[in-house]
Amino acid sequence: MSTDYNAMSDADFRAMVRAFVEAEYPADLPRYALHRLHWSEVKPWYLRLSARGWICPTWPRAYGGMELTAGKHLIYIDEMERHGCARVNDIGPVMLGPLLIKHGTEAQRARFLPRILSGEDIWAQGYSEPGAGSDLAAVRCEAVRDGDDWVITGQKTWTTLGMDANWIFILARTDKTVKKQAGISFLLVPMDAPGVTIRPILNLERDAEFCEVFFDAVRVPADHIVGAVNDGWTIAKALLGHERVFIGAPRLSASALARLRLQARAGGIWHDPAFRDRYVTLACEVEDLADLFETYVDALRDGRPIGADVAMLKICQSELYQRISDLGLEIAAETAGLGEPPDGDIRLHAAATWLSARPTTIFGGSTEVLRNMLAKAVLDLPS
Amino acid sequence: MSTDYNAMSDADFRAMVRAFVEAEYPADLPRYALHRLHWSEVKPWYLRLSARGWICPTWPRAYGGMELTAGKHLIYIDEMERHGCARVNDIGPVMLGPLLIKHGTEAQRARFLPRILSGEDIWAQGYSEPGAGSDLAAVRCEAVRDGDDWVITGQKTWTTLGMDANWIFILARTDKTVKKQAGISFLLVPMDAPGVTIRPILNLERDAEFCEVFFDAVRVPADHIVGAVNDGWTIAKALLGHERVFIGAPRLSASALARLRLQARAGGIWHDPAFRDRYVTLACEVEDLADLFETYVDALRDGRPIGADVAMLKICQSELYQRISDLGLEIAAETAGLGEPPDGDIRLHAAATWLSARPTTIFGGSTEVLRNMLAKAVLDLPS
Amino acid sequence: MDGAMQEDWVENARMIVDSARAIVPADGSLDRVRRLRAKGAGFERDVMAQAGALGLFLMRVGEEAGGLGLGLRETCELARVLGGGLVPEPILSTILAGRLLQGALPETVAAGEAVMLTAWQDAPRSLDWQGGLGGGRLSGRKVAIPGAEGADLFAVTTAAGVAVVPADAPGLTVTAEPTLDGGRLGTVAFDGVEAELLPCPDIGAAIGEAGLVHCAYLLGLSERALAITLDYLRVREQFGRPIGSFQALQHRATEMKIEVELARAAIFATARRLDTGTGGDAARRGIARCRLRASSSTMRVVREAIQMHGAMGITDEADIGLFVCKAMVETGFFGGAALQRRILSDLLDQGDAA
Amino acid sequence: MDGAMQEDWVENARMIVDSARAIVPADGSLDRVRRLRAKGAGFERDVMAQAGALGLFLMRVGEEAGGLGLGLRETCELARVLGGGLVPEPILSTILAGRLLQGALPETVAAGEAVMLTAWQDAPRSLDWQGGLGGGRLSGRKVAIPGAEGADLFAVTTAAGVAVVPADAPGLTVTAEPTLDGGRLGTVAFDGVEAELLPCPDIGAAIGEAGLVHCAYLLGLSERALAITLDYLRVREQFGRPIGSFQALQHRATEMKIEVELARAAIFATARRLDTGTGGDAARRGIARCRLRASSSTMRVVREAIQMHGAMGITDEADIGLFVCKAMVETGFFGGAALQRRILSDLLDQGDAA
Repeated sequence: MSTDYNAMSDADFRAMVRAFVEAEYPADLPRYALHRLHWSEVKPWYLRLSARGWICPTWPRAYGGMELTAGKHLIYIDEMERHGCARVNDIGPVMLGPLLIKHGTEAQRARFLPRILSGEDIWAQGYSEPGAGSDLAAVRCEAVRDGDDWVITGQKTWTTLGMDANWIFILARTDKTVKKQAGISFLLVPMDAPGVTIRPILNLERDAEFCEVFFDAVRVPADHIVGAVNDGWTIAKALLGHERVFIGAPRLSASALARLRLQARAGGIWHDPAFRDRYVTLACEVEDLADLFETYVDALRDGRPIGADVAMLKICQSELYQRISDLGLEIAAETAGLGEPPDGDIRLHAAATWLSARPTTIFGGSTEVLRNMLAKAVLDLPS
Repeated sequence: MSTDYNAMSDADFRAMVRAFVEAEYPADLPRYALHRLHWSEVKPWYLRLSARGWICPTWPRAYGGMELTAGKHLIYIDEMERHGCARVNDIGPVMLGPLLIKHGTEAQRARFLPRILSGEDIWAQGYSEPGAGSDLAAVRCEAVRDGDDWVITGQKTWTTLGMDANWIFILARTDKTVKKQAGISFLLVPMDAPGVTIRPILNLERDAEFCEVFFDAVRVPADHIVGAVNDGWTIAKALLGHERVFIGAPRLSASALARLRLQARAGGIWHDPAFRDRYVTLACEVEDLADLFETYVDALRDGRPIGADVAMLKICQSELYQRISDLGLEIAAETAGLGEPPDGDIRLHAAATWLSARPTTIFGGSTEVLRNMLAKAVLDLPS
Repeated sequence: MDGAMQEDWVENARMIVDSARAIVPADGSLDRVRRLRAKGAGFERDVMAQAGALGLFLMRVGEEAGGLGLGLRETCELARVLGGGLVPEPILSTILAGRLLQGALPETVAAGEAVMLTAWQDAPRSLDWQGGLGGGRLSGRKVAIPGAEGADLFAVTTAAGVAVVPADAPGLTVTAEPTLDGGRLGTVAFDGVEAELLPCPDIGAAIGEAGLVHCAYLLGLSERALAITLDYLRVREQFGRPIGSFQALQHRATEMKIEVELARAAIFATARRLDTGTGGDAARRGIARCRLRASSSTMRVVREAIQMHGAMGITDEADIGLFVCKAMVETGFFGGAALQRRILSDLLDQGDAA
Repeated sequence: MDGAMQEDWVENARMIVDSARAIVPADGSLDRVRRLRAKGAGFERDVMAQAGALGLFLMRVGEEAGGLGLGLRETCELARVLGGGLVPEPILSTILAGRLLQGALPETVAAGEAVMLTAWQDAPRSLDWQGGLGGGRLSGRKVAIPGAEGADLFAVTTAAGVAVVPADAPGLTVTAEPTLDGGRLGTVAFDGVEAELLPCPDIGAAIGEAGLVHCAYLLGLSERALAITLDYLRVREQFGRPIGSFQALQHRATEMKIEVELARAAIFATARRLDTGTGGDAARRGIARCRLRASSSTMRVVREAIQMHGAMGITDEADIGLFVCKAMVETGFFGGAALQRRILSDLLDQGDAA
């Protein structure tokens, strides 16, 4: 069994993570990148984390994880962010691993977890479909039982970095006769299976960040299902634990604010009173958000349950991130639309920040869907 | 027949109105009042306008009005505003008169119009009911035919200055068996009829600005109906002509902005750059609104039809008025909540402006109802 | 902060809040608040006596000086309850006097037998508190003192310390103007008033803390205003549906909720930091931020509350109006939002490494 | 303004707009715009030639100088059509050159055979245009010139008049950076370039006018972006309903519409005032206001357009993305919003009686 990191003091743990990151983060990888990096770029960093046993901070130690408490995990994230480490292809460590640990069979765990730990398998997520962006349960991609196989036909989209993955997990409809949440199953599909096709989707900077994945009578063995048949919706919904808190972490807003400050200094308007009036308002909002975030982290630390109200964090963080980036774009004026960072400094690139802020109110539960949910589940307003 | 004012040049007409207002506006009446004045206060001014033949600027000359074109009417309004003339009890001149001219019988016109012109009759409006604020067609107040009378039972509310009126016009349900818009009639009721009771409603400054009017088996003769039985909804809806444009006039916002400027000067922050940054943004919005308003006034002048999109003006004006008043309240800081004007100068009274801005997004079609309407009628969005 | 300390303040706060329930009706009734409007000084001496009897005025007096030695978190929880009940008594002003005077807080005041209010503010739109001295005596004025006419004594801040003066001292004049909430906002003018000056090493910090505590009053106010509005949205029907079922209002209601939660989080996190040693510029920055958030979230909540109440929202008879008027009076205290942004702007380059 | 004049400009504008339809596909296709991205200077010389053939470059050249002598309203209507089609050609820059040079605009340029762009801006976030001179020659730089690499000639503003210089003049260097819309934003540097300076009495006014005309380009862009978004709201279904039936989106869509209508009204009213004699500070104020409104309404529209398109809004394949990127590039031209507010602040006490 690996080290019990939770036995360390917070300060010692932090110092250890920091020392590792500073020593091991590849010198040729970008820091504070605004875009997701591809596997070809970020692989060395994944492998170093993997070699250290640190690629899966939340998994139980029994399965090769660090088994960090929420408090320690926060420190881990903090230090990664502080150094500006690029985000790795983390769907396996963050999403599929915990899901298999909770809902998988022992055979599935034995087969898939080690390959996530080692970086042999890179996973992608297949939830959204062209007709169902906000309405995730409107799954149309179908899996039909044929002998010992599931035969999958349909389409997934908005699969982040899908082109880098060799496996994808999907929600597929396995019963069309029941209400839409009840007939969905959770399936594991190798990307190289016959009938799988990938089409990259270019974002506004014309980078291939997402892709569409097509399934044309793709066959997977029966044991590639996680959980019971038709129970996929429950599993998918329960997937996010800590993540529901961390998706609302103030770090994106805070770093956008830091970039705004640099940009204002570089543009010579840092001392402009009208700018400062706007800046301090945003700066306060970031700190307010950080304080609200902290109340949820405290709850995690204390093992208290996280309610539906945690969605407020994500709404707040994403909209604030956007408003900060709006001001950055505004003060950039004639240079706002440049395709490349001014002076090669990505931190001064208002357009990149602005664009990177856009998806945050759309993905991971759109602001509109979250507000609908809050109105009903938290404010108890009528339908 | 009275003077043909439309034959005058705009400049001459303006000079004439100005001279009259400056000479005749009673010295002891407040100027630039933010509150509605009661009949006991504003009566002398009503009577002077009446004596001059100017109390009904839009009525045909044949009925004792000025028959002003939209352009001339605008000048008339402009000059009243410029001097800060108090608004008189104008439901008769503005609403009932034009309605009787269009939909009334000759007998009704002969009976009621002269008494409006002379100030003998002061009218109030009875549309809203406790259960139906935004949903005007949900009329529950009932009128039942009994021999030669209508017998009215029910309640009206939000009747502005109802306590000053000796007559009220109401929408009453005369057929409960049809869809809600189709069974409504338009009735005229003397306030001193047996069974009419009034209860004043205090506003947040604890002034009696509105009242509730209760009808307990109130009898009015059959000829107190305007238009056909069950046709009241059509009449009431068509009531507003020019008013749909003028309710969105920038004057409330513009005068709030002027007061904000005075307040900023008095408070010593007029030269504060952060304040100015906010101020100029609002000032621009007032001018933008004025330009948009002007396009509708042009249409009125040219006799072009006014579409449903005119509601944009009212939304825009009322929300802008509120935002200006918000800034006024903010800069008032510790003095924001004072019940009386600082130094007795009503223009410096941020709280009064703020409170007077509140009803503008609620009455005359709430912002929410107008947005619903715009989305469908103008943007062609689906139900 | 270890678990034991955490528990301490939560338990202390619970006790304080429980005792404050004696002042704030459990059923949420606002009858007393309504009845008191435009009457006398705007508050009841009996209730001040009750607050004294509960020990509230000793909250911020150190244990070594015979007080309760409680922290800002506890005081904020108290203020939040008072705000939720729109309590008009100037309890927070007396707590500030206790914080300034410590052991010198007169026993009659601590017991609630005499009413002492703090007169600190030299001018509106400013946090200056050092004025009020001239030729060794009190002279000049102190402004923005709710309920000033009902005070028996004033604790007056000056550059040379805190003076305790009786309201009937020769040369002292109290004037007041009515406010929209039915209260009265006072100014105390001094024309060479004799007074003993008691030393106080951290008047500015104490006033800052009072500004933070007052944020919690606004928080309580806005939490309750939101709750009342949500209740209204659930029951009020238009077009045959409860208006709370309309998505546009639902989305705006979630925004009100978020505003209130941000204010709550900011206020209690800042109180914790101050309780656990944060001071100086960091404290000033935190307090200014809380004032900005508390005032903006309160005004946003009451603006939306009016709109969602429709015409009822602008009447005196609906309870929500009491919250609107109180918000108008109170959000601008402690200098107003523009001043907070200026303070924050001025602090931008302090402690800024780059 | 009498009826006849009113008719004149409307009729003129109609003709100009009709002719611009030759450049902007009637079916709204954005294929050419899409294809041109990241190719060469970012525009097609053929289209510039077409614009020249249509007489567009002579719009703001007086009739006495052989031009069309048209007003700002007509020019704004043209710009609006160009914006609606996201036309990448720097037609407005050449129109400005014509406005500056009048009869001295080279015939080859007027005819669209040679491309002349205006190089006026001394620095970003500024409206300074007087630079670029040193020792009687052109020296220094001019910035923010879209398509600069495709120019044959530049009209360069200086304190001493307007210089016409060929792009290949010795000492002249053009550099450019790619922009998100697929275009290129150029800087022209002068190292002692010889040039004849033509007098122009009102360079500042002409640049102000160009700023106003550019607002109309933004207007056309945002009108079309709104139309595309409304179309999407009508057809895109989620939860079994068109998303345009959701009230929260409906209310936000009305806000977009109001923004666009305010911009339209402000731009054409200001153009009318300038066409009918308004100048000086009043003109500067009006133009700054329009730039503020046009940039804020454009950005608001595209921000909401992205959100309402959901994930489609951040892809290269949806047309709305072309509008988003163009808005990012263009809204900050002519100094940006912060500069406009500063100009307006500085003008506050001018012509202010009190």
